[in-house]
Amino acid sequence: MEKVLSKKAFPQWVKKLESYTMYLPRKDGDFWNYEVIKNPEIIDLDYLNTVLSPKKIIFPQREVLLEFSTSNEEELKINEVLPEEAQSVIFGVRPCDAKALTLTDKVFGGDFKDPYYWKRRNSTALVGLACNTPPSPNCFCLSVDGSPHSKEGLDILITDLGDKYHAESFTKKGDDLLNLAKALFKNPTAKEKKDLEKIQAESKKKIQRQIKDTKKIPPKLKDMFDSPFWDEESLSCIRCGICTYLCPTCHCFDINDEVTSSSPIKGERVRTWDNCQFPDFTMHSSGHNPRPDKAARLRQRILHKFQYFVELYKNYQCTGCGRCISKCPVGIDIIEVLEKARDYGS
Amino acid sequence: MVNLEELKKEASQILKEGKVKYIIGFQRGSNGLLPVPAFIKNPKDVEKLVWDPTCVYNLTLFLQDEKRKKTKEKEPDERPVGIVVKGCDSRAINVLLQEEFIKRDDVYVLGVSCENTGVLDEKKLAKKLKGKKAKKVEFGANDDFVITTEDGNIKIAAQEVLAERCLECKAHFPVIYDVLIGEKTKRNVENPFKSLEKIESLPPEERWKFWKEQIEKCIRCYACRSVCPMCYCDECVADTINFVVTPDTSAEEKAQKIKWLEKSPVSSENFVYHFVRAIHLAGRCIDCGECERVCPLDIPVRFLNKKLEKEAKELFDYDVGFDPDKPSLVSSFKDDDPEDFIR
Amino acid sequence: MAEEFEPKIVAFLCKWCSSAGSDLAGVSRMQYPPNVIPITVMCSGSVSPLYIFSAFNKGADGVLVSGCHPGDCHYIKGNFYARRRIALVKKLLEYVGLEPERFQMSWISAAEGVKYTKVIKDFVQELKPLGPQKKLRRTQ
Amino acid sequence: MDHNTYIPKLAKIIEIKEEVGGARPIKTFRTQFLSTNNFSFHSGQCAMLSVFGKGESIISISSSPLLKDYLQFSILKMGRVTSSLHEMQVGDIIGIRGPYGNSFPVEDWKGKNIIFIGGGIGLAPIWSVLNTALSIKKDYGDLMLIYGARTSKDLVFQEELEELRKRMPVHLSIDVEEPDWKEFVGFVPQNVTDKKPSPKNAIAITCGPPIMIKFVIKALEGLGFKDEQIYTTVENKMKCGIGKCGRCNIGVHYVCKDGPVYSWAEFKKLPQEY
Repeated sequence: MEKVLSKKAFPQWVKKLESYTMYLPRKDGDFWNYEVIKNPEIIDLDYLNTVLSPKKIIFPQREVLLEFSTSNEEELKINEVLPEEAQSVIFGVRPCDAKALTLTDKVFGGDFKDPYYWKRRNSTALVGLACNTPPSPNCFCLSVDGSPHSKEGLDILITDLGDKYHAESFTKKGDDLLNLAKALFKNPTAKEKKDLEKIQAESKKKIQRQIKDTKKIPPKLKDMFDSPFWDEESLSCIRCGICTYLCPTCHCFDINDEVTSSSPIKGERVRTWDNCQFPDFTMHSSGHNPRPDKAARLRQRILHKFQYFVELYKNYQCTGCGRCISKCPVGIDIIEVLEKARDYGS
Repeated sequence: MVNLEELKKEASQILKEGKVKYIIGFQRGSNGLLPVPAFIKNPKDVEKLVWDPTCVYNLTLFLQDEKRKKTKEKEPDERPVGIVVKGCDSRAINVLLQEEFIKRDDVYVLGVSCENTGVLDEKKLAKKLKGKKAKKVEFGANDDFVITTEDGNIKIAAQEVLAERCLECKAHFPVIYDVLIGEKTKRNVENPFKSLEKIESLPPEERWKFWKEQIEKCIRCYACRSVCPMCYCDECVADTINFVVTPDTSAEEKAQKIKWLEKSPVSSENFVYHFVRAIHLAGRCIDCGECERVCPLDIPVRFLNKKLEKEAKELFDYDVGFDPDKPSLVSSFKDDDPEDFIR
Repeated sequence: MAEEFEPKIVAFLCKWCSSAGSDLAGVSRMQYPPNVIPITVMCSGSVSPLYIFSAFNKGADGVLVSGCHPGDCHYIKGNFYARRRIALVKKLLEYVGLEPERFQMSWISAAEGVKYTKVIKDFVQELKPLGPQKKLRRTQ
Repeated sequence: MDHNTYIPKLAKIIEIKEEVGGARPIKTFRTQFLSTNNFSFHSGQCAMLSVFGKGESIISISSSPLLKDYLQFSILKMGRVTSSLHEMQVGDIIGIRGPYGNSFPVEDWKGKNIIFIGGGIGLAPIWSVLNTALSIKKDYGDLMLIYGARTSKDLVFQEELEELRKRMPVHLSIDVEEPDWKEFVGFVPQNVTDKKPSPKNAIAITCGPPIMIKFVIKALEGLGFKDEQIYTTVENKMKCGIGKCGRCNIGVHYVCKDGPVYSWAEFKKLPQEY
């Protein structure tokens, strides 16, 4: 379904969707973050990319898996805690972040479907915003099979046409959202369709960063496991978790028991994000650590994204959002690391 | 004015003479305005060294890696590491010496004076430039920065785009060095704790609201810990395995280790982490401001450290990082330390 | 009618003075409120700030650190170190907006059973109007 | 999405046997599910055990899948969870989820001779497949066990091993000499070389500390075993057990899901990061 909505009517549309929990990027100091919309009057879609991607809504950093307790009779009880199935809409999802969710879908799908993830995922509609101008100077989606107006993973893609939005729905979830405010939407004219094409073509040209010959990287990395390259590249790494926590595709997690009472025992089993850059991530109880240093951990991060994931799911585990580059405390640049690896020894 | 060529010459010479095993400095990166750390072994590569207002990093952080590496080597190279430091960074060296984390012979300090200015706050600059992209930032002749943008050069008074900590810096020049590049320019800082006033003057409940909002944002990426040259503990209460495990560590030891805080990034747990970080840096934080710069969520963590720096000064007349031979803040006391708060 | 709020106080008492002082109060059958969870430590100087943060994290409404009077420390200087450290912790907690009344330090000797009961009584009285400490407490 | 694999089933400990004392104690636990048992598994698979309030730990199942009465786990006291398991009593409740991972291709091995090679607690995962092979012994050729530990006190399943001698050759070893020890003294790989099992129509399964596995494989290669004839099981830190939490991977393989059982032919192709 392809429609056009005047910008002024945007808040009205949002108002019509009141039965949904709605998220929109909101400015907080110098950065943007997704928040629940409280007042639809003061919303707009003019924003840079958020610090954390919508991953944090679908796969929250903290999630209770189950509760456990012993009653007075010392009987142990466990209680499954699934997220509430609240119908939600996330507005303004950048195409790279939407694509990232199609990648975490692969991880949380497969033989064991992750019920916590899918409860949220299935009840959430993603309304994307095409990047007419790149929201970050480090955007490089074109190099990893993405595009600033890709529809992958989205239910609706909105494109800013100046005084109006072009909105295209690709799924039933998307159609439902448009149908709730039918009167506000018009069919696009031939000129508007042409404008859209023009904007899309131009948006690609505005992306400043790229990886050349990305395809050559996975086979090259396969032979670089034992290379001293990783020692050199990781010299300035400080072992923080920014690159992976901010990554829209990173999905690693930890499971811990949080006890609120020790006698009688009462508590929750909680899943939290975890991070392959932390030393204790892979450390065995014995103290043995298969990835003992930052070189091994940087290698894991790069290989996971550009070799292992490619072998497993035929996709890069990177959508080119540029967060890890922009926020790395010491300027480690994944584009540079990959290009150096591609050319290493040749 | 600091002469970069002088720095390069010195660096090249000590490498050629074999005086140092390598030099940690700044070089241009592949992305953005900020440089990246350089680890230079070959005298030829000293050409890569840069010095400009974007050299924000406190490179003394990398002395931790050096030390860890050295303890693993059977026959370590005992030569010092050359390291480029600013005034604040040099105070970190003093603290590391004071705590005997390093020895004086472990480092060859290439001190660079910030003279009348300091380093850049990228965010302040971005606001000033209103969307224009800076390509290069250099020290100007009149305590200003020269910014190269797409449409030519702009001069901005350094004061307007300096990092907050530079505005409150007590010594713009290295206080310990083997070579000093630039001059020991004295500048009077009226109130080195001025930036704290805004929060301090809030009523307690407002202050609580402010900090709760900030600390709640924390995603526990631990970048503030990782970037800190003083956070060199092998064990940290914040980690799931919060101590060094060897094959000899017994199961009991591991099982009985207290889990001081949960991994969940909720207010109560985040506060424990940030309190521990702050208190552990009391009398040790040299205010390089790196913790705050790297925070992806813009949590003003520096204000926690700065507050304790202020209290150390006011209650105990303690200055951090000026004298490596002085006992540290919390391993010393005076008979007349204030005790009006004690019953 | 709602029951009156009874604050929970975690008290770190040094073994040589304050803990002995509390024992004296006990064996002398002095009356004082039962709100204290005493934890005997070897010296007030051995109280890590982490213990204090942890006590608040685990739900203490108030925390007390108590040691020997200056000059009386069994380890000569332990309480002097404590004095400095606790001052900093107190400033930090107040800075983020915790009520100053919630964290206290005292000097109580082995002979000061009476002082111990007074410190506790006063502490409880000051905590009551504040209500439960929810700011730093782990949500349950 | 009918089944939530993160929710463990509750099980009661019905028997605890102290296998090894001292500083590195091992206990064997037998457990029964509180509700009906529809837990079916294959030899080599693991289960995620819960001590509620302490957390979870992945443990290989050491009983044979042919035994339906109980599940058996032999557990070395190592960290937080295993320490509290060691404190538990008969009647206490734990959680079990799984089974996870792949298993030994026992069907493919029918008619072959099998050599089981274990070190220390590494006998536990082997014990399941050994007992399966033993209970349908007619389907297999000659069976042999080579097993060693640091000292004679560190050997697990001591009573069972004595019983086992009646049915198959059992070669034990300890690392350093002890009075009254009549069998091999030295490391397990040396014992393998010493006992010279024939590679003809044979499969060798080895499990133990990483360093032992490495040298056992060398010893087997020295005896003429081909890569496809050697099997091993690997362990890594795990949290989810289902290939999602991201920490146990060796290259593209998640040990919890794609392992823990590997032929040396497969395993040697993976990056050596374990």
